[in-house]
Amino acid sequence: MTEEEIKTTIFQLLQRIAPETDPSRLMPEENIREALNIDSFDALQFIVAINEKLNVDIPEEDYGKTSNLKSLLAYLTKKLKE
Amino acid sequence: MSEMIKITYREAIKQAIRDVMQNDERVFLMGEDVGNYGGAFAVSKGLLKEFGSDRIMDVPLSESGFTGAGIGAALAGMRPIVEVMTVNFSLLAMDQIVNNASTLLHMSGGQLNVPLVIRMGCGIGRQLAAQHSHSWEPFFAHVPGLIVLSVGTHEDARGMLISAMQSLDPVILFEYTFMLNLEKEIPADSGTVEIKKAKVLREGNDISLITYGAGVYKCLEAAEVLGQEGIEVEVIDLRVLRPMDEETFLTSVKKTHRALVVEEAWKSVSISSEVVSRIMEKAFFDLDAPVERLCGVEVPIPYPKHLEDASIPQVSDILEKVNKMLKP
Amino acid sequence: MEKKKKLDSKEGQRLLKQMILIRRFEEKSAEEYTKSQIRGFLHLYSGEEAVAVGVIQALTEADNILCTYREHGHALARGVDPKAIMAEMYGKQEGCSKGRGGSMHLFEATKNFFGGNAIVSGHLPLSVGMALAAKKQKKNNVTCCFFGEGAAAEGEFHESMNLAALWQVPTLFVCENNQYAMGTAIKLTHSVQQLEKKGPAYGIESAAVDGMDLLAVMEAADKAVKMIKEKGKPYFLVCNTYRFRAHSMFDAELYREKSEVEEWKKKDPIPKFQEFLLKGKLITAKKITEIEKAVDAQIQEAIEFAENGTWEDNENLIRFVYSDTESI
Amino acid sequence: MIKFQMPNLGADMEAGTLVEWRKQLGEFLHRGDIIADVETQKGLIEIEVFEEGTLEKFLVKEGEKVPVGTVLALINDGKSEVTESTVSGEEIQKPEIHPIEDRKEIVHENTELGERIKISPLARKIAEENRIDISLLKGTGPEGSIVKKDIEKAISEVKKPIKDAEKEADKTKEISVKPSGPTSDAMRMAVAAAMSKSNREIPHYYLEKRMDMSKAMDWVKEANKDRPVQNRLLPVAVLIKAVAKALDEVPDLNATWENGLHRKNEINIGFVISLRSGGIVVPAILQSDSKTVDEIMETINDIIPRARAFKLRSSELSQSTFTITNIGEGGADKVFGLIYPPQVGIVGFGEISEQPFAEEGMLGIRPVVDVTLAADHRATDGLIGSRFLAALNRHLQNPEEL
Repeated sequence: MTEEEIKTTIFQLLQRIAPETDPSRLMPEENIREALNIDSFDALQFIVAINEKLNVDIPEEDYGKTSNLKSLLAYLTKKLKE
Repeated sequence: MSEMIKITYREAIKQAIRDVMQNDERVFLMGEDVGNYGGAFAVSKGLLKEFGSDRIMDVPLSESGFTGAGIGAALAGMRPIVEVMTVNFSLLAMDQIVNNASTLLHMSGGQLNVPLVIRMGCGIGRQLAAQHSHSWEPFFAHVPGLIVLSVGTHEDARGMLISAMQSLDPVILFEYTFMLNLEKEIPADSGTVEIKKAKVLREGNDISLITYGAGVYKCLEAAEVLGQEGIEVEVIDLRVLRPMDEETFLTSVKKTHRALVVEEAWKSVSISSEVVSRIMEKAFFDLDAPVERLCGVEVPIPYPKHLEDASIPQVSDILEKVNKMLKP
Repeated sequence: MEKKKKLDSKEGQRLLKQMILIRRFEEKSAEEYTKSQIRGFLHLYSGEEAVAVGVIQALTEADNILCTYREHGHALARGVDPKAIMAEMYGKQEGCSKGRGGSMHLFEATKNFFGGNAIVSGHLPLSVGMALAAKKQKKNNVTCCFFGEGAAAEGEFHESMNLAALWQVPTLFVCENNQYAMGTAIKLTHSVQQLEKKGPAYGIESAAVDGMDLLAVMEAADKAVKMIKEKGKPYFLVCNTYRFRAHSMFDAELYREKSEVEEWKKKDPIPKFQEFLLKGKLITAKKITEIEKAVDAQIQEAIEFAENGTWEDNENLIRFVYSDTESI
Repeated sequence: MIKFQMPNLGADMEAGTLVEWRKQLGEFLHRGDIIADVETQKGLIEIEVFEEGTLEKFLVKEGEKVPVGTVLALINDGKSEVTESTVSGEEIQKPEIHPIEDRKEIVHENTELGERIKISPLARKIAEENRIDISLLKGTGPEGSIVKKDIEKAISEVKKPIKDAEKEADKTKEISVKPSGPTSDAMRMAVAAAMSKSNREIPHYYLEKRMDMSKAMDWVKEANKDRPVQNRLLPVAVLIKAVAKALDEVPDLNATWENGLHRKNEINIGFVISLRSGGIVVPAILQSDSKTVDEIMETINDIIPRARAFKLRSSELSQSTFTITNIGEGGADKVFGLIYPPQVGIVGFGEISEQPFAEEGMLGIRPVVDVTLAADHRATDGLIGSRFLAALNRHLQNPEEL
C-alpha cells in the first residue's frame, strides 16, 4: 500500500466520522481531532476503523503518535511494512 | 428544421379546409353564409368557386336542422364539416350535438360512427355584447362521446381540422375569431397535428400556466415578460378539452409545484374547474401553493370596451397574478 | 286498388304474421315489464301495426329507416331478430344494441335500421342528412323517417321539411298520428289538425291515409316511395292511427275515455286484414291458428334467449364512448 | 384498562406525532415492547410500553400530532374498566413521568396546537421525508404558509457544516446559552425551551473540585493494554461509573424536584452528546450503578451512534435521573452546566490535562480534571453537593473498585 493510498483511506474514514468536513484540507501538522472536532468517542471509532480497514492495531500508548496527519501517516506506513 | 412561413389564422384554417376537401371527396362544408357570402368571417371565401355548391353548401338559419343533417350524412358515409357561424348559435343545435352526435355510437352498442366535424367561431373582445360573446367550451367538454378541440395557435389552425377529419367520432372545433387577422410563423409543411395531447409551448420551472384557446397567446406573452424578470414560466396549451389530456399538465405541475389556469370562460364549472380538480386529485402532494385561476368574470359580457376587457383575463392580470403567487 | 289485386297468398300471410308478431310481442313485453324483466320506459305499438308493416313493406333493404322510441313494431317489420330485440329490452349484451339502448334505442346497422330515437323530432334532421348523403353518393335509396304527430309541433320538424325540400332529397316523412302526444290530444297541440296540409307549405307532396287499414297504408306507401325514387324529392305521409295501450307502462290514461279506446278497437287492423285474407281465400282459419302458434313459439324463444343472455361486465362500462379508445 | 399516553420524553417535549403503530390491535404487549414510533423535535423515537396487556384500542391515528399526556391507546390488563367518557383522543392526562406543566398551561398549549399549520402539500411531504418539525418553522409562502423553500432552508441548516469558531464558542458556554448555532430550528428550539425553563425556575448553586486522574488513567491504560481496539475503554466510562457510585451514596442528588424532592430508585445517568450538526441529545445510561465499567462502555458504544442517528428509544430519552456533561474534553478546563429539569443536579467534567498537583506535601505533574457540580438549591444545600464531590473523588482514586 502506498502512502497515497493510506492517505486516501484515512480521509475516507475521517469523512465517515465527520461527514461535514473536508479531511483532505488538513495541514500535515494540524491536530486532527481539533481540526475536525472529533471527540474522544469518535477518536476511538477512528482507531477502530483503522484497525478494521488496515488491520493495524494502534495501542493506547501510541495514540500520541497519531495526532496529526504527518505522524499518523508515518506511523501507519511503518506499521504496514512490519 | 423546415422553412417557416407567415400566415394569418384565417388563411391557416382556409388552407386546412381546402386540404381536406381536395383529399377526400366525401368531405363537404355546410353552414350559414359559407358559400356566396364567403363565410361570415371570410374563412371560406373563394371556396365556393373552387369546389361548387354541392360541396360548399349555404344553409338556412336552422342550426338544429343542418347540424342534425350533418350527423345524418356522417352516419350515411359522408365526411361533413358543419360550420356554426358563431358559438352563440350552437345552443340551437345543442340537442343534435348532445343527444345524437355524442350518443349514437354508445346507444347502438358500437354500430354507428358519427365522423363529423363542427367548427364554431368563438371568443370575446370585439364589443359584441352578451349574446355574441360566449365561451361555451365547458358546455361541450362536459359531454362524453364528443372530442372537443380548441384552436389556440396558428399551427393548430392549420392542422387540427385535418386531424379532426380523420376521427371517427364527432369533433367540436373552437376557432377564435379575434385571431383571424393575426399573423404568425408556422412551418411551411404544417399539416396534421396530434389531437390527443396538450402541448407544452414554453418550458419553465417556476410555475405552470395552463390555458387554451384565447388564453394561449396571452400566456405566452406574459411568460415572455416574466422570463425577462427571471421567472421561468411553463405554458401549456390544453388543446384537447375532451377527452382531457391530464398527463401533460400533471407532469408540469409535478415539476413546477405551482399552477395558474387561465381561460376566458366563466369561472364556475369551467375547464379550469376540471383542471384544478385533477391537480388536486393527482398532484396534491406536489403542490407548493394553492392552484389559482384567472377566468371570465361572471357577468353577461357587456358592450363597452373597458368593461369587456375587464370581463376576461388580460396579459397584465396574468403578470400580476404570477408575481403574487411567486412573491407573496 | 292495384296493390290488392297483386297481393298473393304468400305475401298476405307474411304481412299478417308480422302484425300478429308485433301485437303478441308487445303483449309479452308488457307482461315482462310487470315482472321487472324489462325496465326504463316501455312504449307499446299495439293498434298501430298497420302503419309500420304497411310502410316498411314498400321499402327495400337498402332504404334507411329511422323511428321514434315506440319502435319495436318497426324493428320487427324490418326483420330485426325478435330474440335480439327482446334481449335488448332485457339489457343483455346479446341485444341488438348490445344492451346499451333498451326499448327506446333499438339499432341494427346491417338492416339500415337507425333506431330508436327518443328525443321527439330529434331524428328528423338526421333523416334529411342521410338522404342528402344518398343524393351526394348518387344512391337511389330512400330514407324513411317515422315520427308522431307530437313531433310535428317541434321546430326540428319544420327545419327538416324545409331542408329536405330545399335540397330535394329522398326522404319519406311518415307521421304516425295516433291522436295523442303522450296524453295531450291533437286538438290541444295543433292549430291545423290535418297534418298533411303542412307539407305543401314547404312544397312537399303529402297525403293522409287510414292507418288502421293495412291495405290503404300499403297503397299510400307504395305510391310515396315510387314518387321519391322517381323524382328524388321528399314526401310526407300522414297515417291516422290509434294506440290501444297507454302511452307507456306508467300511464293511468286519464286523458281519454275508455269508450274512445273501445271505439277504435273496432277498427283493429289485424282482424280487418284477416277478414280480407279469408274472404279472398288467401288464407284459412287453420292457417291463422298455425301462424299464431308459430308467433307464440317465436316469442317464447325470444324470451328464453333474453333470459339466457349475459350481463356486460362492469369493467366494460365505458365502451362505445369513443370509437378508437375505450378510455374517456 | 390501561391508558397508554403520549409519553413525556423530556422537559422540552410538548407534543409528539404518532408516526406508526408498531403493534396491532389484539396483540399481547409485554413490558418493554416497542408499541409505536413517535416523531418529536428530536427525531423519531421508539416508544416502549411499560405494562402488560392486550392492545385494545387506538385513540390516535398515525400521522396525528398530540400533546404529551394524550391517551394514545387502551391496553387491557384485565383489570378495571374505563368508561367512554373518560377516554378520548383529546383527553389531557397529567403526564406520568415528568409532570412539568400544570394543567392550565397544557390546555393552553393544546389550543395552540389546535391551530392548523399552514403548509403546502409539497412542503409537508418533504418535511416528513426529512423529519423536519414544521411547527417551529416560519412560512414565507402565501398567507404565511410554509412552502418548499422554507423546508429546504431548514434541511440545509441541519446539514450545514459547522464552522470551527462557532463550535468553539458553543463549547465554552456549554448547553446553557448557545448562540445561534447552526442547527435545525427544531433542535435549537427544544434546547432553548428546556434551558430557559431551567434557568428561569431552578436556583442553581455551583461547586468545583480539581481531581487527580492519574490512578484512573493508569487503570484505563492498563485495562486497554491487552484489549483489541474494539473493546477499549474511554476515561468517560470510568467517570460515569464513579458518578453513579457517588450518587448511590448521596441519593438526594439522584432525584427530581416537582413540588418537593422525589428520590429515584434507579440511577440512570444522562450523558450529554453533542451532535456534529449542532444541538445536543441526552440519552440515559440506565442503571449505571449496577453496570460494570465495561458494560457502561458497551452502552456508550451502542448509544452514541444511535443518538447521532436520532434512533434513541423513549426510555433512553426520558428516564435519566442525573446528568453528566463531558463537553470539556474539547478543550475547556471547566464546565458549569444547567440542570435538565426536573432533575436536581448536573456534573461537568473539564478536559483531563497534565497539571502541577500537590498531594501530601509533594508537588507533581499529574493528569487532573476540574469537576463542577451544579445543583438545585430547592432540593439540596451545598453540604450535600460537596459530599457528592468528595465521594466522586474517592471513587476516582480507587478505580479498581469501580
